[in-house]
Amino acid sequence: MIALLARDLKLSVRAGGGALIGVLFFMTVVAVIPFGVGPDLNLLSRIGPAILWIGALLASLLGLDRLFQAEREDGSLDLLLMQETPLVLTVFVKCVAHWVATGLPLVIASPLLGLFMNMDEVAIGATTLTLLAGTPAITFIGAAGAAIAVALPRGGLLVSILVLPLAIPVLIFGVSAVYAAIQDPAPFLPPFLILIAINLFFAVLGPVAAAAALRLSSD
Amino acid sequence: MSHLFYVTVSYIAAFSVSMGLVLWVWLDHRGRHRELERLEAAGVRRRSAREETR
Amino acid sequence: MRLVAEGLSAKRGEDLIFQDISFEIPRGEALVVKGPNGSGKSTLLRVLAGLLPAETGTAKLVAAAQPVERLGEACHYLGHRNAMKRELTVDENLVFWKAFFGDFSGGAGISVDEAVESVGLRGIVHLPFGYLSAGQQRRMAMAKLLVAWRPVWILDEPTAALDASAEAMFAGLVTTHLARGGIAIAATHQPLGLEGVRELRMTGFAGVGEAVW
Amino acid sequence: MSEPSLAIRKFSDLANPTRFLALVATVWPWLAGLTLCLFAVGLYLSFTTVGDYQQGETVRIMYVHVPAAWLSMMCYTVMALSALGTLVWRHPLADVSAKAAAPIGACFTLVALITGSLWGKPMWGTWWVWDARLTSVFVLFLMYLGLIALNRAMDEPTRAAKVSAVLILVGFVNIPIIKFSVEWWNTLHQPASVIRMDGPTISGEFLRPLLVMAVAFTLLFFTLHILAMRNEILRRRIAVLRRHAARSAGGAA
Repeated sequence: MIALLARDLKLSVRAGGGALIGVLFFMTVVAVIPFGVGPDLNLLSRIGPAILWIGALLASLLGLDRLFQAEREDGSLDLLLMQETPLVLTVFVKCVAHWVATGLPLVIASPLLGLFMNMDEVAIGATTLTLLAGTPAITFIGAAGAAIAVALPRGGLLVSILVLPLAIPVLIFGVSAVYAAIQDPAPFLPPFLILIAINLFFAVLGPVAAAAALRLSSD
Repeated sequence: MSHLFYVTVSYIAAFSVSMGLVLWVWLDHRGRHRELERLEAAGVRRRSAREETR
Repeated sequence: MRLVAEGLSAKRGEDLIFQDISFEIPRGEALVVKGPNGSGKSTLLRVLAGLLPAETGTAKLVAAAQPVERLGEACHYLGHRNAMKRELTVDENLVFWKAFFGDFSGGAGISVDEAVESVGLRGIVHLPFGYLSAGQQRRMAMAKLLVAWRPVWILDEPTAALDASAEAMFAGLVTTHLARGGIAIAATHQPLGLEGVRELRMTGFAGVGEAVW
Repeated sequence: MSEPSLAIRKFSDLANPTRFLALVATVWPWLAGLTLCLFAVGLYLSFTTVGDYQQGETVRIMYVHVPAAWLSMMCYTVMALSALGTLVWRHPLADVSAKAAAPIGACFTLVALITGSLWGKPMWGTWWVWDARLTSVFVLFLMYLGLIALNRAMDEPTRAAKVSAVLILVGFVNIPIIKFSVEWWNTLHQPASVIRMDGPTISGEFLRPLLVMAVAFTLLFFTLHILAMRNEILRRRIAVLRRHAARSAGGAA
């Protein structure tokens, strides 16, 4: 399992790997928002957390379609399916590797983009924290979509369409936790704990669903 | 915060980014050099180099 | 240890590809599946590897050293594609598969270096897999069979991209595997150069099942 | 032998990667030494000159900020020229030059952004404003990163070089348009409260360290650039040798 983790991480940083592209997409999306809404710093600081969250959501969906498709194209998927190790575990490890390679850079880049959005320190900290807790959930639930779309010729777009509605709860609680941290009356912890709970739930649901879909789509 | 703080931080930032570049160039060079040596040890030579040794 | 298949049939989409196939392979023997294109050779092998569900029938390993839940766990499957990453070096690929496969009970895989040696490609393990020619890639995929022990080898067109000398090398590998008490099943058009093997001839479209619609 | 043909021969001598490597080996220690000396002088000057009475000590940030910003643009110009060399003259070193310059340019742009932000905080009270000049530099940074990503995404260097050369040139043509539209966008939205950033009126006192630092940064760029080009040449040589090794191993076995 550690071998699989190491291999996937190695692949993501080698030439042609997707580690850089997701975070670059994130930065670009966040950077063009002010051109749409105008450079009013007060407005930007108010909508900043939401923009960062939506940008991170889109960016973490970006490389998901390759999660199993690349394995399928060179035949590795067959061998992964045949092994004694439970497929759920294999999928889970692949998700973890994918998150470390694409999700974690988003979390690290988010404070920097928070500065561009003129957010204050509390808002930046809260956004980073909620992204850290929330982006794994997107990867886990996205793995299910990626597994469903693995055999389809234009699966990439389909994965986004399939997964975005499923990821709405993550977005809702992530953003509301941030706003709870900024605005005094609402408490920060309840939405944040719900976010973590969703994360744990998806960490189970996603790999199980993905494993089932992979078994069914094998041909 | 005093202005000196910002000055120091920006000099440190500029220095560390430049040092990062230098480090990248240096490590890259060392890595490529090692690979070349490994290839030569395995008996793979450039055609021109082989002619010179002959 | 024997591999027993009874009354296997399988579908691709809605069509029944083959029906009621039964065979038995004792340890140390090989089965060569022959037949024209589209006769269901690949499908049969994928069913045996557990990658496709069988419509009817069962295939199992009888009297193995350890009870096998799914036949696929005891198998190496060498399909049309090599299951190696172009971006990683040959060494990294093989080390990964060795660690990920682990050994099935009753044997042990040989080291990566030895495996590469026995497919005759020593000295290029440090190259990225994508740099190798098609034939070399195929041979490295065969080295993958050696690094971890599996009693059953399922080989789909194993020698398609190989020249005559590499074919002979591969026949040697299979013979060694059989001598260690393994079982091999190969689908192929070419003669594998193996001696004394059983043959299964697939007729193709043997039984057209009653249409549901 | 006539003058132009000699020049052409000199030029094609440089085109030979082996010659270029030899040239780099002799030149780079001198360049690096000169860079260090200039940095020593520049840093000494920039810390001994008096601070501006309006901006206080923060004016010293200018001595790294302005050269970095100027280099971020010069580096892109170098890349655009190299891209032209790739597409028009098919100069083998041109794509090496363009590829090697991209990370360096990105780093200088990053320095300009960071120091600009650190300058902005005490001056305007915020880390970042969507001022036309800052925004353009940020867009330039994104373009650098995009080029690096494009280069990494393709494993065949000659094809990657051609495609990214097209992108570099499109970007080069586009920069004035981006700059213009960002300025237009900014004046459209600019609320009166945000301070416009007009560069400090430079008196001779600040000019001296600034110039020395600018030359030092430029030399640093060239040193790093030729060394990065050397690495890239070695990388390609290794790729060729590996292909060669793979071929010969097939025949031997």
